[in-house]
Amino acid sequence: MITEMTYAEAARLALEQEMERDPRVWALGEDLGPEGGLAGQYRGLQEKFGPDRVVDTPISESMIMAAAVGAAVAGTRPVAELRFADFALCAADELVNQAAKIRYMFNGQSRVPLVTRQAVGMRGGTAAQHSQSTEAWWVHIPGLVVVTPATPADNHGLLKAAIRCDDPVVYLEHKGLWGMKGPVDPDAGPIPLGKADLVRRGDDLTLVTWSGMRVECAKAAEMLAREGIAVDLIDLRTLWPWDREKVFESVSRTGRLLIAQEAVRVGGFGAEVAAEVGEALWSKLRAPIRRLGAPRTPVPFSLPLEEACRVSPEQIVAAAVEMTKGKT
Amino acid sequence: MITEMTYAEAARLALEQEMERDPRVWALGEDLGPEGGLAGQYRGLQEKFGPDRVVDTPISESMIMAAAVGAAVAGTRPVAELRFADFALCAADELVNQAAKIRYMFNGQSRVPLVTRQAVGMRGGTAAQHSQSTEAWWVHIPGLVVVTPATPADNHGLLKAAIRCDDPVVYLEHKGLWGMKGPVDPDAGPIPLGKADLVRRGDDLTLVTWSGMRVECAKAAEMLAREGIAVDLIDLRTLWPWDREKVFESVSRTGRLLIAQEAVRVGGFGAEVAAEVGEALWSKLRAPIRRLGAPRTPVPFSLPLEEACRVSPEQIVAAAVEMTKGKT
Amino acid sequence: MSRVSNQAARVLGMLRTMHVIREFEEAAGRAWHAGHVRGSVHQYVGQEAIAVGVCANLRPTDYISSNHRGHGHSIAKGADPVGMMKELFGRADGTCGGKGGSMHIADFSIGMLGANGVVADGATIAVGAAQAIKILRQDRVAVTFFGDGAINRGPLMESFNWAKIYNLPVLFVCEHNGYAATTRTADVTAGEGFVARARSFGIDGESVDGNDLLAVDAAAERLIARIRAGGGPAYLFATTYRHHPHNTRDTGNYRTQDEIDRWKQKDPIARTTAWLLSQGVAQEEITSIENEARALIERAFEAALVAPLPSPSAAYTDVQDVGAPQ
Amino acid sequence: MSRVSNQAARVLGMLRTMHVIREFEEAAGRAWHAGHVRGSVHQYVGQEAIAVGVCANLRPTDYISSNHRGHGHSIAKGADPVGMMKELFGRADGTCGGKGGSMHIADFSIGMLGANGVVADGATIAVGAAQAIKILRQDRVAVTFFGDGAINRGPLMESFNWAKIYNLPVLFVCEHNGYAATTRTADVTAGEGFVARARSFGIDGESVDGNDLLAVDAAAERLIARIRAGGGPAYLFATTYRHHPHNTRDTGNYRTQDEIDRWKQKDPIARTTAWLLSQGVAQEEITSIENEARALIERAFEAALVAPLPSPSAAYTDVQDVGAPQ
Ligand SMILES: Cc1ncc(C[n+]2csc(CCOP(=O)(O)OP(=O)(O)O)c2C)c(N)n1
Ligand SMILES: Cc1ncc(C[n+]2csc(CCOP(=O)(O)OP(=O)(O)O)c2C)c(N)n1
Ligand SMILES: [Mg+2]
Ligand SMILES: [Mg+2]
Repeated sequence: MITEMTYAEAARLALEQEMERDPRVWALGEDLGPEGGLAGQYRGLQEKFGPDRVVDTPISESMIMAAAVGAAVAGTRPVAELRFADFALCAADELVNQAAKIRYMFNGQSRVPLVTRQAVGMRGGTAAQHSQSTEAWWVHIPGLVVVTPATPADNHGLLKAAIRCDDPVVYLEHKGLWGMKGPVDPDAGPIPLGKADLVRRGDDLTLVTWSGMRVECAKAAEMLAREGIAVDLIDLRTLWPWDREKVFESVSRTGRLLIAQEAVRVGGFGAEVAAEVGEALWSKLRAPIRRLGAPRTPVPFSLPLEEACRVSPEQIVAAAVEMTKGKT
Repeated sequence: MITEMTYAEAARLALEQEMERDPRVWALGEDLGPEGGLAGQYRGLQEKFGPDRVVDTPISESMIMAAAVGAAVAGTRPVAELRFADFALCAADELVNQAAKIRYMFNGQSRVPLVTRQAVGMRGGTAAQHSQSTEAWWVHIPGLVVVTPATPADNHGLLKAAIRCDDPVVYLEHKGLWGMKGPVDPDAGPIPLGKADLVRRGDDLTLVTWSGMRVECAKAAEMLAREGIAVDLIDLRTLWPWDREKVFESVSRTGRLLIAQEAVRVGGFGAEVAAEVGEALWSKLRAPIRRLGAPRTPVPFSLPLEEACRVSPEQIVAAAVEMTKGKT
Repeated sequence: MSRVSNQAARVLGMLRTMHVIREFEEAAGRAWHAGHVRGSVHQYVGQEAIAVGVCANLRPTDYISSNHRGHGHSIAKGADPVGMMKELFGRADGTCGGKGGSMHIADFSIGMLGANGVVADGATIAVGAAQAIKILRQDRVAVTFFGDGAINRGPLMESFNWAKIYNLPVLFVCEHNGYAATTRTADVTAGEGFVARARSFGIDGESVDGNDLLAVDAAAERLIARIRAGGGPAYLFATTYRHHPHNTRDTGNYRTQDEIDRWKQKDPIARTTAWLLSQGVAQEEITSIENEARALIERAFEAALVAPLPSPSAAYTDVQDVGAPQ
Repeated sequence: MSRVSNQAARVLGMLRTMHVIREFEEAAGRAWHAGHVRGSVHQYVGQEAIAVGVCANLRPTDYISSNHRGHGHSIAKGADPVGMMKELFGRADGTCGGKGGSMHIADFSIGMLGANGVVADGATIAVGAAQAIKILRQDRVAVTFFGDGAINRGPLMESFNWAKIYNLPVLFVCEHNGYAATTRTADVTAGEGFVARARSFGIDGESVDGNDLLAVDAAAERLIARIRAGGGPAYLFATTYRHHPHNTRDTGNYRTQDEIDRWKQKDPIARTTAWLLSQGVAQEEITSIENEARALIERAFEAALVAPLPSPSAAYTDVQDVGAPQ
């Protein structure tokens, strides 16, 4: 029965269901028990499953990730909570040099079925060390799957899929979405990894996005519709692998691609999408592909500064309008 | 007087000269004294400047980077040797969350004039944990300068520039180039950061590269010349900031851009160049922009596997030939 | 004042700073709850004696570094509370121009190298600063403040080894308040904790009641003198308690009211006040100090409320010289 | 054999393994210098008693993890030297299909979870494996081997805390050979080193002469029994020496010939041999073991030389299920 719940609650439910389903699934991280996670996404799970399966850890990010790696190769399916994506850098070696490479280096003798959750994005003044959007790094690392849910239902279904995945998954929840409500079918199964969500249909322009920026894009698409510009809004949901098929089909139809991301524009994942589409659909494009993203600055604290680093619906609209000028 | 020396010797000379010039410059890392660096690039410097200015450290990558950060804000100019770029991941937090953000977060009260040297690339069977090319990560991080020297002369002049830079510089030497010989003017000053090197001129196609791949590109350009295809070969040298001007001028002229990198193609720096050029020079392109890079796999050990992950001159030639088919 | 001892006069000065910190923190909390401050605020209330007792033994040229709970350290080292309050309010003339906020306050003019949003990283940076002191042959020391939660992070442990092998002039101040966010540190800390670890690296120091200002001051004096004399790194382990939840977003429901009440009995300000009275300092003098502190922070609050916000274009400055955003 | 004690028979078996390791390492070194092996090779010669003495007390279901100097640990745990030699030669039927090479040998079929190219990371992974053992309520232990250089890495120190607070079944084996690559570890290690650090986390254990096979075996037996009984983590600190340079690329010129010679006097194989002779084991028996080992490794070498290389397309397999390279 479809229920209204928040993005955080949906993830909590998914984890609870997966832990019930598979006794090998467990979670570890700081403050999971007493706090229940930054946004309550672990609330009650330690009471239910005990402190050996919902493990409160010391502030030891390297060991959180390494324990997950070791426990994954030894037959369990850990969910390693890193809280802020920024702190996950304290465990970059364990994630990149170990989790991502073990299956390959050892010729498939072992898989590394772990999920690492790393909250990304700005949330009202979280400033330079608690706001980064780091997806581009992980997409560049062979061996990793990268998932960026943007709705409660997706945070339910994609977390299930991530936990059932036999390879390491970097699961990036957006802090700004924790409180967002939406319909979730508690009985729904996993959402296949690598499948984008076509949020809205329109033939004038393809707007590709993921994570928190989906919200701004939906607003922009609405505004554009009022101006007579119909966009295909695609939420990629999984960045590696990303749904080339859906994006290519859409751009083949619209001839125009605009990519909007919250992360720093330079070297962001949008560049990969732009480069790939630019190469594959060269002859079908009616306008240059454009990318919107944050300027190459750390995230500032004060509101007007933070806003100067955010991509707004208005900017998306302006870019789309420019791209579709004189559209045929 | 111009002298023939190796890439490693050129860097050694530059560091020695900078240490003589400025008593605030010092170096730290593992095995700098007894070993003189992986390729002798620190040889003799500890004898000359003493163990407080050429510091042998424990295996403590976090502290190597953090000490450099702390010592940089406290008035010195450290050169933090991380040996392999892979191990630099053990210090990703200190580099990204501290070095890169301090000047900004503190509103310019302090700068962080450090250089971190991280050898990249494959060198004959170095395998998954000693072979990564990580430039794309650092380019994505606001606050960092990213330098990738590819010749002895550049390793001399760019290291000088990096040491004199007031902001943190990620200095990526390529392991495969250590032994490469070339002419160096020992009295030459720093090479300006952000200026590409036009290695070879030709109007049919622009071939953009950096780091170790410059060698393969030069071979490819030679082969292409024999087939009547003239390429502009551009070695970017600095990836952030990169020389948009030179690349744009070239592509405006050739109408064709091929990018070759050793790093994993997906999410690599080549995507940024492709996306930027694709957007800015849309109307001038005569063919889709193409990128060559490693497949999205960890680096394997055995020769035939490693070769399957390398971009070869033959591949570059094949792509260039395809792109220039029926050239006008 | 003339009738009290030199020691009492010194302590009175420290009490003044403690009051400023406490008023600052209470006002910051109110401002956050009123929506004037973005992000979150980690209050130092209850721990003031540590920052104040240590920093009273430092010179302006000495360095300190701090963590997420950094307001007290900054004020104790001499940062201007008005500029700091403006920073919390995200104002253009805040200590960091509004770019940093509560967790990223630094004031290099008085040797405050920065609060830090990453647990333990302030400490590792201080050790690096101490290495610069050594290389430049300066007459300075570096002091770093961190919590009992930080001691399980590898980089901090690397920093103990590092400070000792290079014999660096650094004081490690561990503020043991029993909690790392919502987790009891006793539950996640093996062995006897910080002191045993520091000692295993050959680092000596002292353990004090962190709510006893005089004890902190005296221990810091001894340790800093030893460091200045070239004795190498030392530690100060101070047991204390934070009166408030971890930060303004935290409910604090993992601690009993009883525990909180017991610790409030040991409030460092009340204890310092009692001592001063016992030394013959007049109650009025103490009250006037308290009032002054309150008035100062009220002015800071008012000033912050009306100070101008930064212009959006400031977001693009001071990133880097080469390759700065257009 | 029938006339020697059970103990002597056991030691004879261990000697056999030590010889296999030594022959393997010498052959690997020759193969590298002859250009058959890419990358570099870190030889275990001189340290064999540690791997062998410890692993003799393990079951096939127990786990070990290792570091860059991992051949000895793998062989001691039961990995096939022929497959390993083929791996060093980059052959398709090497232990890891030629994908790993010398520094990345794993054999999950006998509980060998992997050598490791990143110092200390093998240890942190073993601690994670021990956590899985606890969660799955299995009757296994995990053992990790690391060097004296590794003890200054933060993640390893985090792992001591971690193993202790969760009471995990893990044995930390520190092989103290005096050097981290070309650096004397005494110069960069503060305090009394590994044992003091482990103890500061409440971890107990034993220190042994790592060149004394019987001492290693006996200590490992006691410690592993205690761990199996639920006693939580323990350490084994073994002092030893590597006869060869750090790896095949290293010149080794930071050590004096005198130092090397002194340590060669304490060669663990010679010592074990002497002990066996003193126990009445016949010289011929020992010689035949040695010859067997040599023959085995010669066969491995020959087999590796002619084994097929992997096909290039194997480079693209076993990356990941979802999103694998085309
Ligand atoms: C590396 C890292 N991990 C986790 C956090 C989240 N975090 C912020 S403060 C804190 C607790 C710190 O406890 P302690 O060091 O005792 O300082 P206290 O808050 O008690 O003053 C945690 C876990 C962080 N900021 N950095
Ligand atoms: C994190 C990391 N830093 C540096 C290195 C380079 N390195 C490889 S082995 C080694 C020395 C290790 O010494 P020790 O742990 O004592 O082991 P031993 O070689 O003596 O067996 C170093 C510095 C590495 N592999 N990983
Ligand atoms: Mg605390
Ligand atoms: Mg060693």
